[in-house]
Amino acid sequence: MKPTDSTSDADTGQPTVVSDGPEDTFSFETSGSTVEVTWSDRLQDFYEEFIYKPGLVAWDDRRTRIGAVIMFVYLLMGIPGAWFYPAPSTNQVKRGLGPFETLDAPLGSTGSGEDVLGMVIHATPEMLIMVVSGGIFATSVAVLIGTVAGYKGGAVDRALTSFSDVAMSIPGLPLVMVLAVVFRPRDPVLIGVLLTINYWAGLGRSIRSQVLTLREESYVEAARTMGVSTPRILLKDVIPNLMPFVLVNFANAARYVVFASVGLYYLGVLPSSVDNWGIQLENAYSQEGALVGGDALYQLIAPMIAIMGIALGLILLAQGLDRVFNPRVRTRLAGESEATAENEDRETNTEVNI
Amino acid sequence: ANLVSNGNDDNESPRHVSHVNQVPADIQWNSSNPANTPQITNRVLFDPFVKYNFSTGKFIPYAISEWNFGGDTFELTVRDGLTWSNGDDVTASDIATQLRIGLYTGEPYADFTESIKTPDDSTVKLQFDSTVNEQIVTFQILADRFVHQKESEFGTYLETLQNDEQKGLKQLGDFAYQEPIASGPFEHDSVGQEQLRLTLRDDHPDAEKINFDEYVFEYRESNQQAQQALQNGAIDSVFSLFVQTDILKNFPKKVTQIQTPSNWGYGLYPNHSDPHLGDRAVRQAIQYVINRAQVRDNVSPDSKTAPEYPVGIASDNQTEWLGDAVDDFDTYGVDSAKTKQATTVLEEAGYQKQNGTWVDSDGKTVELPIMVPSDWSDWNTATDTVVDQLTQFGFQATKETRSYDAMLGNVFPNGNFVIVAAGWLYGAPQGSFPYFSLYHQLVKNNDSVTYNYPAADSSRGGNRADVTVPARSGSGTMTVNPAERLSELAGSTDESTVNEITIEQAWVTNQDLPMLPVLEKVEQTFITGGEEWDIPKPDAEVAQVQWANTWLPRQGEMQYTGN
Amino acid sequence: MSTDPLLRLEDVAVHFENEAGLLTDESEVVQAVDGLSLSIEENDVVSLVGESGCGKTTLGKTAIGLQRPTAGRVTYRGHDIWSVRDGESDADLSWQEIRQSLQIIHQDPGSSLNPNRRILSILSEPLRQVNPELGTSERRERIYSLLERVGMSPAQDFADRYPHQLSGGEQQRVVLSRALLMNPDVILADEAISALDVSLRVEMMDLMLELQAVFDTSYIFISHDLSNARYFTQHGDGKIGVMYLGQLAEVGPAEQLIEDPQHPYTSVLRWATPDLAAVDTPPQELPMRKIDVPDPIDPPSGCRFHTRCPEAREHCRQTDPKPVPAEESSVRCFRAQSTSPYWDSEPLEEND
Amino acid sequence: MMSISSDVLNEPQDRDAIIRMDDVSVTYDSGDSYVLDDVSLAIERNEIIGIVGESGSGKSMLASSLLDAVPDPGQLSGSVEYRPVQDQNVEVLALEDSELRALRWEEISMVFQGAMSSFNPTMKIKEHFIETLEAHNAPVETGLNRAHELLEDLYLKPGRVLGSYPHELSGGMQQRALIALSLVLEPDVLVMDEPTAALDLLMQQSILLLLRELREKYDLTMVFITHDLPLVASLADRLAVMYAFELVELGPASEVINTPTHPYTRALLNATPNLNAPLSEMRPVKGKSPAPINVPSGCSYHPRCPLDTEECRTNHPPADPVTPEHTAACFHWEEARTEISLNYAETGTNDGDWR
Amino acid sequence: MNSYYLKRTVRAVLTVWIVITITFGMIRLLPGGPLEQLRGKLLRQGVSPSRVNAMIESYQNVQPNQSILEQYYEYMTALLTGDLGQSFLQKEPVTAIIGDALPWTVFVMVMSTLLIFVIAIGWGALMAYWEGSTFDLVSSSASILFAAVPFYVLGIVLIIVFGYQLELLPTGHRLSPTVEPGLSLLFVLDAIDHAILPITSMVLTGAGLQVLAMRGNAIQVLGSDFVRVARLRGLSDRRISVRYVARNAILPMYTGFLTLIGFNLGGSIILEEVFSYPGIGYYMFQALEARDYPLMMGIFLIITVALVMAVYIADLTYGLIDPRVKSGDSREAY
Ligand SMILES: Nc1ncnc2c1ncn2[C@@H]1O[C@H](COP(=O)(O)OP(=O)(O)OP(=O)(O)O)[C@@H](O)[C@H]1O
Ligand SMILES: Nc1ncnc2c1ncn2[C@@H]1O[C@H](COP(=O)(O)OP(=O)(O)OP(=O)(O)O)[C@@H](O)[C@H]1O
Ligand SMILES: [Mg+2]
Ligand SMILES: [Mg+2]
Repeated sequence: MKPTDSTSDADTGQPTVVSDGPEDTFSFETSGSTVEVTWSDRLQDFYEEFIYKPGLVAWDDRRTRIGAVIMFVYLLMGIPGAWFYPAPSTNQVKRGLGPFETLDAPLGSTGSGEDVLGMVIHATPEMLIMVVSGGIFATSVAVLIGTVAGYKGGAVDRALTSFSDVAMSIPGLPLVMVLAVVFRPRDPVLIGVLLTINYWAGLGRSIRSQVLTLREESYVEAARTMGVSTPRILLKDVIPNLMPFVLVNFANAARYVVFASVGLYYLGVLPSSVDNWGIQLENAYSQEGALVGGDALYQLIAPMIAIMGIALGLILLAQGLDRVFNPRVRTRLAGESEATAENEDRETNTEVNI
Repeated sequence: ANLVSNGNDDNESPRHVSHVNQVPADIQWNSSNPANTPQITNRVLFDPFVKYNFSTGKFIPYAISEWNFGGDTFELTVRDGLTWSNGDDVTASDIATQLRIGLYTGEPYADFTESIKTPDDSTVKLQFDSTVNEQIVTFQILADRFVHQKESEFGTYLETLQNDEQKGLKQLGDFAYQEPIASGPFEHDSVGQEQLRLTLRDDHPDAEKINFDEYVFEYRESNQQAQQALQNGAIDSVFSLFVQTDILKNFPKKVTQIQTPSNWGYGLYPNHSDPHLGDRAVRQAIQYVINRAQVRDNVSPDSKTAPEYPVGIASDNQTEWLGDAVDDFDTYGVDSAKTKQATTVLEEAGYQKQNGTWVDSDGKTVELPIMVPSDWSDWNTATDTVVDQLTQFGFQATKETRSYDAMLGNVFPNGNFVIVAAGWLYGAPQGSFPYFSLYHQLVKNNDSVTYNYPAADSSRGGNRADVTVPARSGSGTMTVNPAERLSELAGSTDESTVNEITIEQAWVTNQDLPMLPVLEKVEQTFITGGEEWDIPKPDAEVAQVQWANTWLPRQGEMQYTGN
Repeated sequence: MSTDPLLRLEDVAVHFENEAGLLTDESEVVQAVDGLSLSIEENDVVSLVGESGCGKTTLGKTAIGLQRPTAGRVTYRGHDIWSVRDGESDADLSWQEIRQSLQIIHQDPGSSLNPNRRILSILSEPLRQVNPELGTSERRERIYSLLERVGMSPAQDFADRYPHQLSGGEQQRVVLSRALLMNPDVILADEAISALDVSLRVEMMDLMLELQAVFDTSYIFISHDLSNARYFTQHGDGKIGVMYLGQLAEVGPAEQLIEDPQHPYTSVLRWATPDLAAVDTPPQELPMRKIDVPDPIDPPSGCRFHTRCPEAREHCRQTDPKPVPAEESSVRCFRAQSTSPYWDSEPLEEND
Repeated sequence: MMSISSDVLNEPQDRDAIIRMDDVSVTYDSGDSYVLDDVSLAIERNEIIGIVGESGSGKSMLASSLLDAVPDPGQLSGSVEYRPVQDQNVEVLALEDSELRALRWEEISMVFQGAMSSFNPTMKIKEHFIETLEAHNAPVETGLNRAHELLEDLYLKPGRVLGSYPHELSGGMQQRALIALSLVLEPDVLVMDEPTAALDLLMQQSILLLLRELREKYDLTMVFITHDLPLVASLADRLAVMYAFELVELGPASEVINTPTHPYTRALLNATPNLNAPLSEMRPVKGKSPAPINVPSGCSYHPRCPLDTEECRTNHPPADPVTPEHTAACFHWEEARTEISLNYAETGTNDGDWR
Repeated sequence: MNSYYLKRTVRAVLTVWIVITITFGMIRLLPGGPLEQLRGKLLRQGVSPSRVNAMIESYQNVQPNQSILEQYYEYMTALLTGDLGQSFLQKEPVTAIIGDALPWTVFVMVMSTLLIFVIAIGWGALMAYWEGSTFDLVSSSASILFAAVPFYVLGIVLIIVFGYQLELLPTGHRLSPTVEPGLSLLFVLDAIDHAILPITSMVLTGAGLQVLAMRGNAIQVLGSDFVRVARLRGLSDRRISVRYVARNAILPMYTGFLTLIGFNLGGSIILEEVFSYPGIGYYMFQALEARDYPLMMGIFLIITVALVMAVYIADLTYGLIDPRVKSGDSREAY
């Protein structure tokens, strides 16, 4: 056995770890070619990794493709649409126009002369903001709590798990209604957050249990062995593996926000001073008598289609989003050299959360 | 209509099925208990003192067969032969008990009534502490009052009240009267979650005018459900239902709509302590800008009217009371947005338009968040229209919704609003007599709103101050004290004084706009006629009451004719 | 000072406590490792062989500080690593240094590489830890040169791949490279070659040994296959430890252990190692009285092997033999002691 | 791909085959990738034949073909004949569903790679036995008695094993329980696909020992598939070596081990760590085995072979008889014996005195 | 007592307690307390403010002058004796209102959830069996489509079509006016008649995603080794589909089923409002509007307990239905 030589380093108080030992016998520069990494390379890499390839994967799946197209339509409606299309106001057109009668109000008008299409379009931006903020809030809190609880274990885990237990045990919709009455939120970001105020809890629990398994994965252990800091392990080795699940649940949370917000607007629990499909529904239902007379049915149908469309888009997205960050799928689609180890695609279990 | 789709058909006896919008099982008939008091069923179960007829403007004697006004006394005579459903006679002391309880529970006549006596078995005599206007007394004591608190049931509460008012109020307030002893032609039979069944009493004086055995109230929660039930004949009548023009078209022919004035309607209460809405110029500008006819047409031209003059008098009575003076009054534009006038008024008051938005002299934007009960759809539509009209003119108007309960509980009492949608008239039938609505607008509204109108009662945040408005003659100004003038009216028995004060206060209202009238509601009562029921024409005088479907049977005007 | 070995395990025990199950109330204690001592020198190779579940992995992880022993000490250059970790030691070396000096290669190369990271990113991680001052370009240079060194060229191409785009052998090379980039003193290779195809195992072992010379590391090599352990240990000039139910049955240099097994269990393992040369020899009897390993929750009394040992006698059931150290080896069996009550004891009945 | 399909490797020794495979191929991707390429093989009655090859060389496909149970959407072609008694032929690939159902498990049964996943996790072991017996209309009582006996033969406690759920047993126990389950209907042939891959060596050897005993006791024919050549060497009567979806060498076990002829077999043996071989002589097999989509033309081993010639690159080598019972598919097998030396041949053939 | 059961039970009770405490505090944050509500009501009836004040001060149940801690203490002690207080709205004990309303909600929600799962399991399994067929494709699309419809939207559509247009089914309420509860066939039929539309709207919109989940599970099981081996063992297709595929595919859905019941109870608030179906959700909404604290708390509590119980039962029983899991393992609901 060789005598130790690094103890002397320790004695002099020098850091012993970065010893030059290996370089003496094996030079890292043997490859000869020097490698230059420029900023544009990095940008290029970023584009490839986070935009081009996920897009490619998403586009490859029929469901995701349709979902993306639908969501794109809503984006169009929400941004340029709401910008250019005249905002709905009473008596902007003739009262009680049927659908497809005039170009001024392609989908007809209400009994007080509001353009139905305008109402649908102008409800979109707020809805999109709500959906995104709700989705981000729910998933990010879930990820934060789930990963920390799962990874840290012990008392932290117990505390966080009890916390989410309690959060989960509070009936969601009634809670949200109470909060809506208290805060009378108008800001769509706030509404989105409020609606998902305890939606994250269930998600956090499943993320926690996934992290519990991930934490035992050899590559996480390897990272721990290398002395990588916990946040970095979570960020680099744990969370990326949760991404498929998180993305799917982002879409699910977003759909929940659509359903809940429209429902609460419909019931009049959320302040109806903004444009919302739920308010349109309520108006058609109780003011225009869409139920009994049947003349105003189109006023009911337009917002219904808007609601179902966005929900459909989100579900379809969710169906395929889990593949976006699956390296197997993306390499296959990017036409890179194929797997040599095992062949099967690991499909993440798309859990259903309503 | 009398046969229930999946009910038990052994029930051969003819019946009238009407609509109730409360869960029947939850209803209790003690009107001194604020929880779940009935809105309609009591009108069949109990006899009204008298009935106000809208087309004649007169009271029709009923349970009170005669009444005598004596300046500071008021004498009531109980109808002969009137009995309770347990067989007891309805006596003067039953009526007195009920009126005496009212002294404690804050009935309006409590303010001027000194004592209530029963000189004999059929006479009740109220003694006032001063003279009171006859109309006011009559409305306050007779209108909308029912024979419903039998002494044997309520006497003990009265006793407690007399000994310990607090305790009495609590006990009375907690008493849920579940199996009422009826004074009306129908008595309580059974009640459930879905329906209340009343059966005909043979010993009621008007029993022989009624040829059906049961009066049933079926619960329909929403307007839509009630509409549908009417449409498909599941119910025979609805006492009051907002039905939009389009839907009305689709109703079967046999369904008759009886319209009566509600003397009530959609208006806006400005908060007078708001820097902008406290400014008459802004209120006038708003009133100018609002196109009331357009609002009416957006909501439903059949069930709403646009009042001609923004004064505290119901449309139907405006010409009658204002007489020739009407020409001096400003309409503020019934069917147009008088933007020019609005602009002039505002600019004179130092406001100006910046980037299309009106700002005050300090550069602060005039913000008009109009609060409205969230589940009153017609008012929401009206507000939407108003908001758009105001926005087009350059006000920063928005709609804000609250549940009506929240408004009652929090918004109104605390004055937590800038401008709020609320009823600008007193309501039927009292609203027919201008005093009530003027008082409502200028001094003390019955929604307990704190709105700081200077002339208002202190309990509303005002200090019964004088109000200065341009003189009606066209030059100079006039300063009056609405609170004093109206109490003068209340104590006056002289018709010309009443007229003079009414016009004067209407003028103040018209000029200062303590509230902004927009619409007036037309009550829609529906009764099915056709082959089954023999009912009068919709515009028949006898039907011009609140509500025809509870009154016509007593008059023998609603007869069952066939299957 | 210099007498301290690189790593020393003193009387180490690792007990796992399982939560009570549905039907049982008491929690169970698995004695994965029990009262075991071992030391590893610089540039050493120590192989651990034994049946599945006998505690090889647990022992390995305890040695490199991934598993906290429930009893005993693990020292690194004479310092108790867990005291250092808890900040209770006055040694002038940090936990971070120890952590970086003791690395691991897992059995399944596929699962020890994060499927979501490219090879380049995976291999950058150790450099980030050890040489944080390196720039991106320098890091890449080092990675490329090491990849070429382990036989993966063109390095740039391989570095750009995801783990699933590599074959098992290549994956294991990446795992090895990752450990080596840490510049560790000890690498625990836990069944590092078992998942590879037979034909690749020798190649991998050769590579590991070759790089040992270059990088100056010791190996703890875990395998259930005696012939692999022999190949690796003999090349590395180290020792083989035979484990049985959390204890070391026998330790010794490869050649000696295989040629002259002292412990009956070592003989059993030898029997189990296929022998190409013995194709024609007729099959032997099972050299044990039972096939299945006893439950580590409730290990047998006395000598833990006595329930299966063909040579067991009554004495083995009652008394636990102490390890008998010899020159370079140590055996934990009465049969290695010429004087022992064992020799006078009755053989065990067939069914214990 | 050159097709010299007449190369029935063991034509000469076709004495009493219980199963004959002729030109059996399995394709995926609608015929684009062959994962079993024209394999012909005769399995003799009561023998243990070991089939050896690298991972992915098509061993499992061969096993599945025997029962016409290739996983979807694989296409199986060729002929598989089953001969329950001499001179009676059953063409397995032409059987009706019900006949196939009867053949499987009653005549030929199979133990899969990975016993852990072969049991229904929500059923006790006993139920597996019972349902198998019932499905084949076998008397349950006697069947269970047989199961008891089998389990005992396999050194298991029948009562405990039968009453357990699969997850309650260790890997080795599950594997043995599965073997017992496969024998409960008294089949003639037992096909085992890597039955011991997940176990440690001691357990593997123990099971092999038990299999040997079972063969004696129940007159079984066994097909034993593994990637671990040394493991089967002592168990099998004959060995077949697969490379790139084809059989490259077939012969009696001792001949294949002691005098391997195909360069691949020799390389494989040299790469295998061995207790007796001198360390310096172990050499890994160079290069990589081909994927099903791009198998090299000619001899598929030629890119890795030290002896390859032009001929190897273009022509597909036929199975050449080395001895009457030993064939190799190589043009240069004679050179191989001299050119590629074996690392253990010289050392003692009888080093087993430690036992 | 087994320690796991004990621990789990304590945790469930603790959770309920914490939720009660939190909701108790939170509900008191609501603007406009019940007394203000009542004040408004009285004032509207023309009662003079001084009398209103007098009445309110003497009003029972909630004493505004009591400190929140005292109120909390009283509420908790009352709760332990099963007393949820008096409703302001109804002048009835909260327990009576809940007792009257809960069975109807439970009926609708349990029926819906059951149907959702029955449909999901059957349909999803068939889709998995015929994976890739037209049937599978059409069913998948339909499932996704239905999942995109909020239940209340479908509810409205159903009301319009079957209630108002075709007049085949009632548009709301628990029962027809003439039918009173009792153990008669008429009652049962009428109750079902009224529950058809609410249940249908829950089931059709809720089943979609569950069908897809079942399909995924079943496909996974179908591809597993033990199914392949079972086929080789010659088991009948029926046995394989029931005992192997269905059993193993349903397992992961079991906890979801129980938690969905609890979850749906919370959702009843919108459903019952749309259908004017007086169950607990309906009363919850009424109570919220009227700031009827005791009623609100009571219903909140019931739904919470239902949720906690659902999860609790799921946790405790999962070990019984899946032999691989001992209760005590980390495998828990959610
Ligand atoms: N985290 C743990 N919790 C409880 N028991 C454990 C844990 N890790 C290991 N064990 C138990 O400790 C014993 C030894 O396990 P270990 O993994 O060290 O064995 P091994 O020799 O590496 O086996 P293998 O060859 O199968 O990898 C086993 O019985 C195992 O079940
Ligand atoms: N369902 C499938 N579709 C396409 N190719 C397949 C399929 N199943 C297996 N293959 C391919 O068939 C080839 C042979 O597979 P097989 O399972 O027979 O190999 P093996 O020799 O048993 O390998 P191992 O030792 O890993 O079990 C492999 O290249 C594999 O990739
Ligand atoms: Mg291990
Ligand atoms: Mg295989």
